[in-house]
Parts: sequence; structure tokens; C-alpha cells
Amino acid sequence: MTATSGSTIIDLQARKLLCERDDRVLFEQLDVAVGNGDLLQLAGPNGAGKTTLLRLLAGLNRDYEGELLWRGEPLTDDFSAYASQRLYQGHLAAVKKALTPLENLRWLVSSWNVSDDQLWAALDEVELGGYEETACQQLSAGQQRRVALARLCVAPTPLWILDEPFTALDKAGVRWLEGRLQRQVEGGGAVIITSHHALENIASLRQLELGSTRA
Amino acid sequence: MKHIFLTLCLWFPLAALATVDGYKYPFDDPQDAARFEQLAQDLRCPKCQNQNLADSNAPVAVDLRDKVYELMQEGQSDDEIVGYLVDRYGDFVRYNPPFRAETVLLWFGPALVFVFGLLLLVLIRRGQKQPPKPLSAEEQARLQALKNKAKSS
Amino acid sequence: MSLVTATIRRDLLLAARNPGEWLNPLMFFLMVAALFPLAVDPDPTFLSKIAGGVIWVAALLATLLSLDALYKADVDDGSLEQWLASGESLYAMSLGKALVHWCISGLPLTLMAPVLGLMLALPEDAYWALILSLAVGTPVLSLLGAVGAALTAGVRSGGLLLSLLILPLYIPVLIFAASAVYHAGIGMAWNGQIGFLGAMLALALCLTPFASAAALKLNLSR
Amino acid sequence: MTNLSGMLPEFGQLALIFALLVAAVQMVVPLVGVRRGQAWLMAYARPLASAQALFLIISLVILAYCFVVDDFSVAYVAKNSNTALPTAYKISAVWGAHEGSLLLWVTMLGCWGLAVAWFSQSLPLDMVARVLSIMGMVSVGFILFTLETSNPFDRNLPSMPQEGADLNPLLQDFGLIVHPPTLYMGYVGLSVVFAFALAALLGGRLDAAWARWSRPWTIAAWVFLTLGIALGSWWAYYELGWGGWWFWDPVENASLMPWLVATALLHSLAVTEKRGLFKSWTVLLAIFAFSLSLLGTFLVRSGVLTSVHAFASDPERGVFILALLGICVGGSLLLYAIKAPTVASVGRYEWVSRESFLLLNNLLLLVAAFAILLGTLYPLIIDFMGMGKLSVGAAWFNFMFVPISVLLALVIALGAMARWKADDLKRLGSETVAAMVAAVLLGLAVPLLADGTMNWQVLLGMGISFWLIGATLLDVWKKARGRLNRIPQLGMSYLGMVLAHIGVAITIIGVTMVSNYSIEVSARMAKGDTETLGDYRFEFVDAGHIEGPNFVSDAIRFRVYDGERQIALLQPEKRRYNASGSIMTEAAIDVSLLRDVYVSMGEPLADGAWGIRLQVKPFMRWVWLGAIFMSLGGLMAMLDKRYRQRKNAPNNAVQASTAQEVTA
Amino acid sequence: MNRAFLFIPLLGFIAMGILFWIGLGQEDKTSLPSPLIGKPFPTFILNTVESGESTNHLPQEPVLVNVWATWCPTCKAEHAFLNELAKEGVKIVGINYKDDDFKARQWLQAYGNPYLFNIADPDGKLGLELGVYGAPETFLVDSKGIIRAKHIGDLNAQVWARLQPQFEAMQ
Amino acid sequence: MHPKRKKRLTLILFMVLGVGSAVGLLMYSLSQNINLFMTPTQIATGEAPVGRTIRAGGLVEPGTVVRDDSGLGVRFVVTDGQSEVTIAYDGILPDLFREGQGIVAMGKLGEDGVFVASEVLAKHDENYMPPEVQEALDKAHKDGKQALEEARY
Amino acid sequence: MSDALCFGGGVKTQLIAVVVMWQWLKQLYHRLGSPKWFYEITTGWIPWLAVLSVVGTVVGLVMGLLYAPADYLQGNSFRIIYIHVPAALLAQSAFMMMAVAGAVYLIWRMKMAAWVAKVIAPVGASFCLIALLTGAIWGKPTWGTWWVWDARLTSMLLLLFLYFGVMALQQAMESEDSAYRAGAILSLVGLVNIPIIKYSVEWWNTLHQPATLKLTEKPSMHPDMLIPLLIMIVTTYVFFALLIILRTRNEILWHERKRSWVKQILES
Amino acid sequence: MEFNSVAEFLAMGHHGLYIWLSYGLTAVIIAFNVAQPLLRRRRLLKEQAQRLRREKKHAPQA
Repeated sequence: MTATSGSTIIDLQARKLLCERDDRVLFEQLDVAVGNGDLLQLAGPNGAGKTTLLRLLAGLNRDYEGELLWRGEPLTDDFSAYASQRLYQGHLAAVKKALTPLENLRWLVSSWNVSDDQLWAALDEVELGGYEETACQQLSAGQQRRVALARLCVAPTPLWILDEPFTALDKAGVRWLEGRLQRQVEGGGAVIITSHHALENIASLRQLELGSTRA
Repeated sequence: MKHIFLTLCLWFPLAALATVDGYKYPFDDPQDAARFEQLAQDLRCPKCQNQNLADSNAPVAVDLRDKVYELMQEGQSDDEIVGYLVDRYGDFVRYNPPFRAETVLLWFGPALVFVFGLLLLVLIRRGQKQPPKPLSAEEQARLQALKNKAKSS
Repeated sequence: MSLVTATIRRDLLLAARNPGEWLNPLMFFLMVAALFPLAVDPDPTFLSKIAGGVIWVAALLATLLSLDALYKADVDDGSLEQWLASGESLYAMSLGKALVHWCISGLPLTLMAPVLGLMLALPEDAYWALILSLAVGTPVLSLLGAVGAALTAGVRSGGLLLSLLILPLYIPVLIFAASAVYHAGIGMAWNGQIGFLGAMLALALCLTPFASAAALKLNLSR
Repeated sequence: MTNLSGMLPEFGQLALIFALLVAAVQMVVPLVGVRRGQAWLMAYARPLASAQALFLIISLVILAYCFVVDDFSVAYVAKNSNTALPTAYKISAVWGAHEGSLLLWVTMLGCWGLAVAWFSQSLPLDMVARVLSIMGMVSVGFILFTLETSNPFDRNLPSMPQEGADLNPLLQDFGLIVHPPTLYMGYVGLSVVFAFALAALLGGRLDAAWARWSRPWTIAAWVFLTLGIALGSWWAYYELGWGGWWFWDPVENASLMPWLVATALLHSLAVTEKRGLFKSWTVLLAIFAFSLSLLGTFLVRSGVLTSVHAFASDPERGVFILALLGICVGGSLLLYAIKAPTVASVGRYEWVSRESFLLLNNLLLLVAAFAILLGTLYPLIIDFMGMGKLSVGAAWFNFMFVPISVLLALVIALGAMARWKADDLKRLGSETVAAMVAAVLLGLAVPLLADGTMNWQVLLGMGISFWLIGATLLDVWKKARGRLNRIPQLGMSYLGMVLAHIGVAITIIGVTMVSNYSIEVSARMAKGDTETLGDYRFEFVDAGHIEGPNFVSDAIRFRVYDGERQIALLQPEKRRYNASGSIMTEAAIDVSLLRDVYVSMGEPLADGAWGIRLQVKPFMRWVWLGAIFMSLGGLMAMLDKRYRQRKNAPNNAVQASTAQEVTA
Repeated sequence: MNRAFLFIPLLGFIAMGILFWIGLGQEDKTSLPSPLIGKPFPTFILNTVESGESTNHLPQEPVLVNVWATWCPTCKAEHAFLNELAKEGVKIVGINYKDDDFKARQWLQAYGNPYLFNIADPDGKLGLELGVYGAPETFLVDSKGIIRAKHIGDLNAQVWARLQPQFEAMQ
Repeated sequence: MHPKRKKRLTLILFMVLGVGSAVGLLMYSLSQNINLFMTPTQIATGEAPVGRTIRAGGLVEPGTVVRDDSGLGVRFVVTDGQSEVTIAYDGILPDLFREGQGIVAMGKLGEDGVFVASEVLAKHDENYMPPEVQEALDKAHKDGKQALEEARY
Repeated sequence: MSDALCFGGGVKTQLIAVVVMWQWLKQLYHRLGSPKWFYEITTGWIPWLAVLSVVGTVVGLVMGLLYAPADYLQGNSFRIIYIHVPAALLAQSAFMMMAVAGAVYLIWRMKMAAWVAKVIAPVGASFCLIALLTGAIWGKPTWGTWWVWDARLTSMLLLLFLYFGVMALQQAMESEDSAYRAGAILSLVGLVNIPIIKYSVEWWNTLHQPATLKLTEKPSMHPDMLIPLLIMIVTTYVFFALLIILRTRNEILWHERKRSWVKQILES
Repeated sequence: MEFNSVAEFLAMGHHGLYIWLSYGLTAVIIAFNVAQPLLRRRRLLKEQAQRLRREKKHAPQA
């Protein structure tokens, strides 16, 4: 429930980004800026490079040309400083099936100072309250995903980067996530997201259409 | 010995060493001395590879030199002296080959070649290809344009 | 709590939840060692000669068996991605992973070895050499193996490839360790070999994590 | 005994064999590349040529080393060296006789190939491939010849002499160190021109560019040849001991013929480069020049000309080299006959034009070369036809050469001045009238001043020389438009030509003077005697013995006085070489620009007296000075910026030419 | 230009090549044909080596006149063959060329004397008349004193095989 | 301290420690004999275990090679200059086996001090030279030795 | 004073020299990174290298097989040295070169380095195989056995396995970039084997003779035998360079096949 | 030269088998190494030239 501190300055900029994969130019001359209160949705057909761009912005992939700046400095200069300010959730949940949701969550938030009570509350919020003793392998795919998403409730980072977070969520889950994102944005945080899901009800939504460059 | 001669053949014009015995042939008249010198130079030492009597120190050359001196003292003319030696040693001893039927080509060969060459030159010039027609005005202009282009690039 | 300790804890927890992960290699270790007397010659004097080598070969294979899964599961379920995203030192991470691997493979083997020594008529003098060589040598196997596991984590059916890559690097360890046991068995000094193993361990400790970290990174740049 | 130095001769031979193999590949591969249009095969020409040169150099160095360490197990070393021989002569003894000099010949061929490989970056690849391939063919022939008939590495084993037979004393001289390499550089350098010509015939590419590529190589070979001939003449002059400097001997003729033809080629190439004319003729000259240098090799080494006396040479060698000559010259002439018609020259020139004068000059040079060939071979022809024995000597050659040289000198000056395409005799006449007048006056003045008698030979010789110099300088003055500081801007090529032509004049002056005004006296002299010759008085000071490194000699000291002033102390020697026992006369010469004073010793006579020959030779040095001027002129022309490499050219050229190959 | 012209250099070269080929193949290109062949043997008045008596004619029968000297190594080489010829009945007259009589007599004692007699020619006067330029040289002189043939160099079985028919024809 | 720098420093310390100890251990180990290779001296002093497969080696003492009449058996003495050990072997000796040559034998030391080899391998040194040179060297060596001995007396 | 000045001047010039050299190196580096430049510059080299290799091999082998004297102990069998030693040396250097090229790729992401590293592996493995095979064959007449588990031989065998490992790893990787990087990492790790090979014969008293050629000492080999060996070693390196250039050019052609300059080559 | 006849050279003083075996194996491996890149280059050039032609045919307007 902790609101993100609005005072944190979010300033992620990409300038003249060029990315090639296997001799194919995914995008070039790409300029993106993300600041406080932004929600950036990366859209485009399959293979347009949404995930690649997302991973670039998250600093997970360094195979690009152009500039990627966090607060005016190249991302890679002090990567751990940047990493501590942003949350990254790939389309893999990073949930160990042999462990319980709580045990998994503990590991997922281990970089932050989060007490077990807060984790309980977070699990409650994603409607996993009754599964403390159950190993994750007995949970459904959606539920496993919720385990991972539960950390959004406790994440102190101002910038979230999420890859297809709506996958496998049921309607309630989607609603919950939409709310979560909105609160993050309204609280002065920022979200970058890839999704085919329409996020009309968030005011500050911006969309970046990828793959249009393909002639 | 064979070998040494061959060696010298490679690099040296002549295969024998200088001889210095001019003092043996005193002449009263310097003109006679010059005649003797000239004769010795125009006669070939039969023993040597390619050396005249004056410069060779082969024994035969010494003998022949003596003979030439002797004949000169007898008052024989140059032709007589040469004839005497040719009678005994053949035309080989003359560096200046005689003008005979078989030496016509030798004496006239170069001149013939020269004349033939001149004729050929005339022929070639006659058969010269016609020069290309002068360029028309239009072609001139094009050429100029091309030249300018070449210069500017 | 840092992510490194959290991971160590989680992996140990996983091992505890899933005992097959470390028990199977241990069983394999025992069975391979047991195959030798059956296949070759049950004569104790002969066995005592080859005991050190056999135990070490078995330990090596057993370690190799468990290596395959070291990073693969983490790559598959996205844990590794999280790791990279966290911005924490991959060096420490690789070291931690190797440590966990040793705890669930090398350590049990080391503890189990005396039993095998009995089965294979290991000369009495050689027990300490065996235990010590395993104690010093198996971490080297884990550390080196972690490099291979990291390299092949993204490769489908990388298990075989892993063996191909890592076995040549294991051979010096095997040679020195087996030599230590053998020397001990015939009553000769074996501190030299242990020294070599120690040197290898020290080097592996500080150098292999670099290689592992680099190898892990390349699995993610997709 | 197997140790490294013991094996060296084998390694030398091995290197020679390797060179043969490489040359064989060099002969085939690039040409196959050209034929199939494959650039990568052509690209092998350069490395192969380099490798071949490397092996040849190794082989030569090993032979030299064998000489230096007195390895008498090598037959050739044993025959031509001796432990007492000074080291410098040991090294020069490498080419002192047939086998080694042949090795030097092929090594130089390899080195020229190397030079072509390295300095041909601006040439199209297919051209380089053809040229080097042809040079490879020549190499194969000659290396094979060396290995088959004249292997310098043959051993004396198992019985090895303790001491070598020594190098011929005549050859123990500075002359042997410099003359043969220079001369061979010239001879062999013509092979490059030859190769260029054949390559052009093969490729059907006879154009101005081809002429521009060939020219520096021709000049280089010509410069070496000029120097080599001059050095040989100089060497014979002081070493043979009686003051002669040109003998019309087959050995000399063999070098003069290619020189004359190369000179013609040089001028013909100029026309081909500037005007695109005479292509077919130029190619023929290139073939002739190298053929004559091969012919010279053949004449000297086969023994056909050693018509008298006991040294019949190895007939096997003669047959081999004749076959080589046949393949090389016959093949190239056949190629010429077949391919030349495809080469057409377009362009016109008038009767009075530079082209005409150059053609005339070509003709005269060729007639001169022909005359020498005729004079050299005529005795042979007569002999083989069963018409007896005959000698053709200096008298005949001089008779032939005087008119040719006079005509030539006249044409030289006119050719250098005339304009391309068309010129006006009147213009030429009016411009040279000053030179003509001066020439006639000076020509008359010289003999009158010299001895007060009219000597038409001197008049003619001096007259044409002065005319040549005057006309040439006038032309320079006119081209520089009367300003000294403009002279350097006239271009290296032009200035080189001027220098060379002046060199010709200088040589003619030297020849004229020395052959007309030399005086000499032979005398019997003892200690204290004096003898007068011309302006000079010679005083026999004393006689004594000298111990040399490998000889002992009698020496006499002479004081030479000009009036009362002592101008020189001369010391001729009569040497006896320890190893061979042969006697050598070392003449003593006092050198100055205007005359040489030449003293040589004859036989010892009774009472400590000696037969002495004293000579004064005016303007002797000018004969060789002229040659030096010619060489310098050639060198200057070579440095002309036209021939400098253009950096960017190669790639384009390569691509263009290979593309052509492919489409053709 | 007529194409045929272009073959002229080639033809010229081929002609030269043939010339050289013949030249190389020639067996004996070193001997000078003597202009004296067919001419009478020169007159002379010289002493004999053996007796020191003066003589001025050759025998009136076909003879070999052999010019020799003790300083000539080739003469020594051919001496054995001369001895054989003499045994076969060939008449040989020697000319001891530019030599010392005493030495010559020693030589003949040592190596045998194939000569009818030897004419001493110490200063080479007769040699010069005969066009001799180096020993050994051999002349075939018929009974009328006419020179029929001349051989330069050592006389051996091969040379003799060539000269013998000529010699026998003179009989 | 900046956390990044602190991290780096820790890492460097760790490395130094690791590499340092590795080097130390290596040095220590290199000073130990980790081979099962026994010199004759070690065997003579009883360092070598009896009845165990070990390797022994040294130079074959010239004149000690004794072959069985019946089979392939051979006995020879190996020395390292100080001590000697007898080796018994039953099999085909390698080409390079000869007196004075270095060998390595694998086998067991018997109670009687005889080393019973199961395999004999000839060891080649790093010197390559032609036979003549070797002879010359040997001779020089011998001469030198002799001179040395003579000098001593 | 003057000394100090001189010294100062010296330092200055040295500094300038260093800077100049550095600039030059940088330029060279940039050029080396350009496949086009590499391709074009090596076009001219190939014939030279080819001729040099052929000539060197012929010379070396003729000298080694025909002229070098037989060894005083081994007789003629030592002639295997002329392929064994060069191949073994090269197998090790090739591995090092591969590791260096790999490191260059890892650090600076220079594509050329990756291609070179990739291309070295099979060639290095071939030479390693040659060394092992000839070593085994040589062992039979010399030691009396085809194979001994001796440190030098074993470590060479490991080297071969490492080569195979690198090749297999590169094969197995899906993405090209990963393949290069994985190969580079493994070759760097495998580098530890090189000193083991090098010192194996000195640390352990094994059958294999110590190094015959040492840079610091006079070689313990007779010159007659040594010179062909040196020729063969140099030639082997030249030949290796040739093979690497040939293979790298193929890689360049393949990877740059869509560039215009390659198209030009293809069209001609 | 160390050998007096070809047979002697081939026999290599009863080590012929070993020497020629190793030289033969080496030759085979080397030959393979030389042939491989050359063949690959040839194939590569052929394939790519084909590709280029195909592309040209398909895009004549370009």
C-alpha cells in the first residue's frame, strides 16, 4: 500500500535508439522520454520489437546504438542505482513451483526492506490469502502470475516496467492491475508496459506504435 | 690452360698480355716507325684468339714482327709485306679483309641495309594511314565538354 | 537481506523440498562405485589400488549430473531475469549459486565417501586423503561446472554439451585428487597434490565467477 | 662429414633447384590466370617472382660464402680461388668464370623480376602477370642451363684439393668487382623490356600506356649497359697494360650490339609514348635488344667464335644455349610475326619532323648493330661455307663506323630539336646556323692548333661533336626562352636527353683525339735514363721488388716531368702470381682530364735495363666521361615524374583490366 | 603493311640459328687451312739435328714432314704414334722447330727416333716459310716436293685414318 | 565510500587474496614430490613403498644388462649417480633402450630390493644431434674427464 | 640543469611518441574492425602467404627429410619433429589467439574479432590433432608405446577437447552473438590449460622430453636439424595465417553479403 | 644428402612406416583444411550471386 514517493524524479530518456536483430532493423531513430506520471504503452504487431525495447529500457539488454539516459546519465554508468529505482517484470513470473506464494514473494522482494506483514497484506490483495501453505505448482497459471504481481503492492520503486502483465489474468485481476497502475501513475510514478490490452481509462496514457517503420 | 683462356673470354676482349719490345725495332725515319706500327696493328697473330701482331707476345707474333721489320728494312712496300704473310698464313692474318667475291657482302652489307632501310621508311610513310577527319564543330564542342568534365572531377 | 542470501536460502529450501535433486546424484555416485567391483575384479587388493580413482570418477560424474539443472530452471522461470534486473553483482550471485551447488552435491559426496571407501577396500591410510581431496576438490568441480552450466543454460539439451565442455577442465582436478588418494594408499606424501587442489580452488573461487557472470549475461540478451 | 657449412654447397644447389621450380610455376600460373580471367591466379605472379629472386640470391650468397671460406671441395671454387686471394677478389671470383657468372646472370634476372614485382603497383594485374610469366620462362631456361651444364656447386669429392688454382691474375682487380655485375644488369635488364613487349603482343595491348610502362625499365637497363661497357673498356685499358681501350673483339661486340639496339628502342619508345606511332617497330626492337644480349651470351659461351686453337669448349653447353636462343628468340619473333598485324599505328607525320629524324636515327643505330653482327659473324660464315679463314678487325670496323657515327651525330641534334608531326627545314637551319658555323670553325681550329697539319678525321670528329653540343644547347636556350632559371622547369626527361646527347659528343671528342693524337715510344731504359715523349720527360728513378698478398713483383719508379716541373711519380709493375705462376703487367697511369700518361714495363734486359713503353693519350678520359654523361642523362629521364607511381591507380586499373578479361 | 614482311626477322634468325648449329657441329674448327697446299715445299738450307750437316732438300718420295720441339708437350703425346707409323714404313722427316739440337738429340734417344732425319730450325725461319704457328704440325709432301695436306695438332690414329688415304694416293 | 567503489574494492581484495593463496599453494606443491617417480636413491633409502606400483627411473648402468637365455627376460641396473637399483623386466625393450640411456620403468619394488618392471619406457632427452657429433662430444667429455683425473693425482 | 632539461625533453618526446603510437594503434584498431578493409587488404596478401607457405614447406621438408642428419639415438624417426613440434606450438598459440580475439569481442564488441575467433577453432583443432597423432606415432619407436598417460600428452588431449568444446558450444547456441560470446568465455576459461601444457614436462618428470627450443637459451639441437625445424615453425605460422584469412574472408562475405561492396564483388 | 637412393629414403632406416604415416596423416588433415575454405568460398559466391540475380529479376523496377 505504500505510495510511491512523489518526490523521486523519474527521467528516462532514449535518444536515436537503433536496434538490430539478426540483420533486421527493429527500429531506428527512436526517441522516447518517460517522466513522472507517465504511462507508456508499447504497441505493435508481433515481432515489432516491443519486448526488445522494453528490455532495453529496463537495462537488461545492452545491444543497441544511440543513447539511453537515466537522469541525464547513461543507464549503464550506475546501473545498480537505476535498478534500485525501477521494477521489472518480464513475461516469466519467476515463481518457483515447489515453494509457497509467500516464500516466492519473499525472494522477489528481497532487495527491498519489506516485512512479512506487508507481504501477507499484498497476498491478500491479489486474493491469495488462503494459499499460504500451498505450493505454487498447485496454483493456476493466473494465480502464479498474481504471486509475481503481488509485489507491485509493496514495490517502493517509482518506475515500473512490465511485459504483458495482463496475460493469464482473469477479469478481476485485470481490473485490479489497472487500478494498481493508475494509482502508481497518479502517485507521481511512471509505468512502461507492453500489452495488447486497451488501457483507455488511464488519462496520462501514451502509446508508442512500433513496427510502423517497416516499409 | 684451357680453362683460363675460357675464363678470360668471358670478361676480357683479349686473351694475352701486353708486350713491350718496340725498342727492338729502331727506325731512322719516324714515318717508317709509324708504318711499322700500323702494319703490326693490322696483322693478326695466328696463334692468338684475337690479337694483332703489335700487342701479342706469343712466340709466333714475335717471329712475325721480326719478319715484318726485316722485310721493311729490305724496303718492301706494305702490300708486299702483307702479301708475303698471306701467302704463308692465309687471309686469316689480315685484319683488314681483302675485297673479293666472297667478301662483297661484308663490305657492302651495312650500306645495303641502310639503303634498304631508307626505302622501307619511304614505303612506310607512303602507306601511312589517312589522318582522321578533322572534328566537326559539334564534336569539338563535345570534346571540350568532356575535357572540362575530366578536369573538374 | 540481500538478493544473494535470499537466493541461497531459497535454493537450499528448494533442495529441502525436493530431495531428489541432491539424493539422486548421491545414489548415482554410490551405484557407479559399486559397479566397479562387479565389473572388474572383486579382489580387495586390486580394489584397494583403484579405489581412489573410482571414487573420484564417480564423484565427478555425479557432480556433472546435477550441474545441468543449476541455472536451467532459473532461466526457464524468469528468476535469472529478475537477477539481472536487480542490478546486483552477478559475481556474487554466481559464487552463491556454486556454493549452493556444492552444498547439495559435493558436500554429501564428501560425507558419503568413507562409506564407499569401505566398499572398495580403500587402504586405511587413504581415508583422510580421500575426504580432504573431496572437500577441496569438489568445490572446484562446482565452480568450474557452474561456468559450463551458465554457458549451456540457454541451450536446449545442453546436458551433453555441458559434459563436453567441462570434463576437460575437470581432468586436472581428477588427476591430482586421485593421485593424492593413491599416494596416501601406498604410504607416500600427498600434501603436494592437496596443495595443487587448494591452489585450483583459490583460483576457481576468484576467477570462475567472472566467467559464469559473463556467460549468464549472454543468456539474457535476447 | 655432415655439418652445416659442409652442406652449404648442397643447399646452394637446392636453392637453385627451388628457384627453378618456383620459376616454372611462375611461368605457368599467372598465364593460366590471364587465360581464364581469374585475378586470383594472376596475383600469384608477384609473390612467385619474389620467391624466385630470394632463392637465387640465397644460392649466389652461398657460392660467395664458399669462396670466402675457401671451400675447395667445390670444384668451381677450387678452380677459381686460392687461400691467399684477398677477400674482395674471392667474392668477385664468384663471377670470374663461366659457371658462377651464369649464376650471377640468372640471379640478376631474378632481381629484375623482383623489381618488376615491387615497382609495378600501378600496372594492371594482367600485364604484370604476363610480364612476370615471360620472365619466368626465361628464368626456367637459364636456370636449367646452369643446373644441367654449368653447375657451380659441383663437388670435387672425394678428393678435395688442399689449395685452389687461383683466380686468373688479370681478373684480380677492381674491374672484376664492378664490370660484370653492371654489364649483366644491363644485359638482363633488357629481359624486362622484352617481357613487356611480348606481354603487350600477347594481350594485344600496344599503346601509349604500354610504352610509358616500358620506358623506365628500358632506360634502367640502358644505363646499366652503358656503364657496364664503359667500365669494361676502362678496365681493359689499365689492366691489359698497353693502353688499348676498344678492340672490336667478340666480347665487346656482344655488349655493343644490344646497346645500340637498346638506344634505338629508347628513342622509338619515345615516339610510341608521345605519338602512338611505330608500335610494331618498337616491339621488334625490344625483341631484338634482348635477343642480341642473348646472342652475345651465346657467342661468348658456346665456343663458336673461339675459332682458333686449343680451347674447344663444351659442345653440350653450346647446343643447350643455342636451343635456348632458338626457343626464346625464335618464339618471340614468331609471335611477333603472327600478332604484329593486329597492331596498327594511327597518325601522320611529315618528311621533316621529329618522327622522321627518330626513324632515321633508329635506322642508323640498327645499321651499326648490323655491321657489328656482320663483322663478327662473317668469318664464321666464310669458314662454314668452306671458303677459308678470314679475320675482320679494327680496320674494317673503323671504316664502317666513322660514316655511321657522323650521320648519327647529325641526326641526333636535329631529332632533338625538331617538332612532332611536322617541322620546317628552314626553321631548323636558321636556328642551328650559329652552331654550324661554330662547329666548322672549331673543327678546323683543333687539328691546326694541335700539330699544324690538317687532319680530316679530326676535323670531322670535332666538327660533329661541336655541332651536336652547340645545337643541343641552343635548343635548351630557346626552350628556356633565354632564362637560366627556366631550365629546371623543362622537365627531367628533356634535360636527361640533353645530358645524354652531350655525353655522345664528349665521347666522340675523346675517341677522335685519342686515336689521332696518341703518341708512344718503346725504349730500353736503365736506372738514371731519361726519355722524352711529346712535352714530357720520363726519368727512370730506381727499380725494386714488392711483396703483394699473393704475388711478387718487379717495380720501377719513374719521375715524369713537364718541362722542369715534376708532375707525377709513376710505378709500373711486373707481377708474378704465386699460385698460377703467371706474369702480369701493371701499368702506371697519371690521369688528368686532358691527357693520360701511361707507362708499362716489358721484359728485363741485360744490366738491369728494362723494355719500357711510354704513352701519352690526349683526352682519354673523355671517352668514359661521355658514357657517364649518358648514364646520368638516362637516370634523370628515369626520374621524370611521368613514371612515378600513382597511388590510386592500381585498384581501378586492376578492376578495369580484369573486367575486360572476363568480357573478352 | 604486307604480312610477309613481318616474317623476315624470323627467317633471318632461323638462318643464323642454322649457321650456329653447323658451327657447333663442326668437328675441327681450330685448324687453319694452309694457303701452301698445292705449292712446292719452300727452299731451305739448314743443318740436320743428327749430324749437323747442311741439307737443302727432302727425300724424293712421299713423306710426312713433322714440325716438333722438345718444349712442346703435345709433341711428346704424339711421339709414340709417330714411332708406330715409322715402324709401318711411313717416311717421316722432322723439323726441330725453335729448339736446341742437344736437347733434341736427347729427346730422340729417350723416346725413339721415327724420323728419317731432322732439320734443325732454331730460329723458326723455315717454320715461318711453312706458315707454322705452333708445334706440332704435320705436312704431307709428295715425291715432287709439293705440299698436299697439312694437319695442325697432334697426330693420332683418328687423324691418320683421315690422312692415310691421301698419303697412299700420293705414292 | 561510494557503494560502487566499495564493492569494487571488496572484489579486488578478494581477488588478491585468492590469487595470492593460489600462488602460495602452488609454490608449496611444486616443492613437493607429487610423482610416483622414485630415483634409485629414494629406493635405496627406503622411501619407496614395497609391493606398490610405482615408477622408477635413471640411467642404465653400462655393462649391467643381462639377458635370459630362454625368454625375453632381462635384468639391468639403473643409477642416478649415487645409488643403484636392479630392474627385472620380461618383455620387448623399446628401440631406444641402450646402456647409458635414461629409462622410466613402471612396476613394483620387491622385498629383495629388485624392481620388477611391468613396462620399460625409454626416455629421450631434448638434445638432437647427428651421431658423429655425439661421438665427438663423448670423446671430448671423456678426454676432459681423464684430464681432470690426471690433474687430481 | 642541462641534464634535467635533457631528461625533460626526453620525457616529452617519449610522451609524444607514446601518444602518436596510441593514435596509430587506435587507427589500426578501427581499420581492423572494418570487414571491408580487412577483406580488401588481405586480397593482396593471399598469394604471398600461399607462396611463402608452399615454398617454406618444400624447403623445410626437403632440408629436414633429405639433408638433416639422423639423430644419434633415434635415427630417422626424429624427422617427425618437423611436423610434430610446429603443429603442437601452433595448436597452443592458436588457442591463445582465439582467447584474445574472443576477449576483444567480449570487451569491445568487434565483430571481426568474433569471426576470427570462430574461424580459429577448427584450424587450431586440426593442428592439435596433427600434434597428437604424430606424437603418438613418434612415441612408438621412441618410447616403445603409442600412448602414455603423461602430463604433456594428456594436457594436449585436453586442449583438443577444449577446441571441440568451443566448436560444439558455438554450434549449439541459437543466436550468433551468444555463440561468439559463449565461445569466447570458454576459450578464456580454457586458457588455464596452456601453462599446464607448457610446464607439464618440467613439473612432472615425465617421458616427454623438455622443450628443445627456448628463447633464452642456446637450443640443444644441432643446427643442421634446427634450421629446418625453425623454417617449418615459421612456415606453419604463415600457413595458419593464410588459413585464418581465407576462412575469415568467407565469414565476411557471408555476414556482409547484403552490403553494396560485397555485391560488387559478387557481380564481377 | 643423407640418403643414397629413393628406396633408402623411403625406408628411413626401418622407421619409414612411422614417418610416412605421420606425414601422410598430416597431409590429409592439411589438405582438408585448405580445401574446406576454398570450397566454401566457391559455394558462397555461387549462392550469393544466384541470390542477387534472383533479387534483380524480382525487382526489375529497382
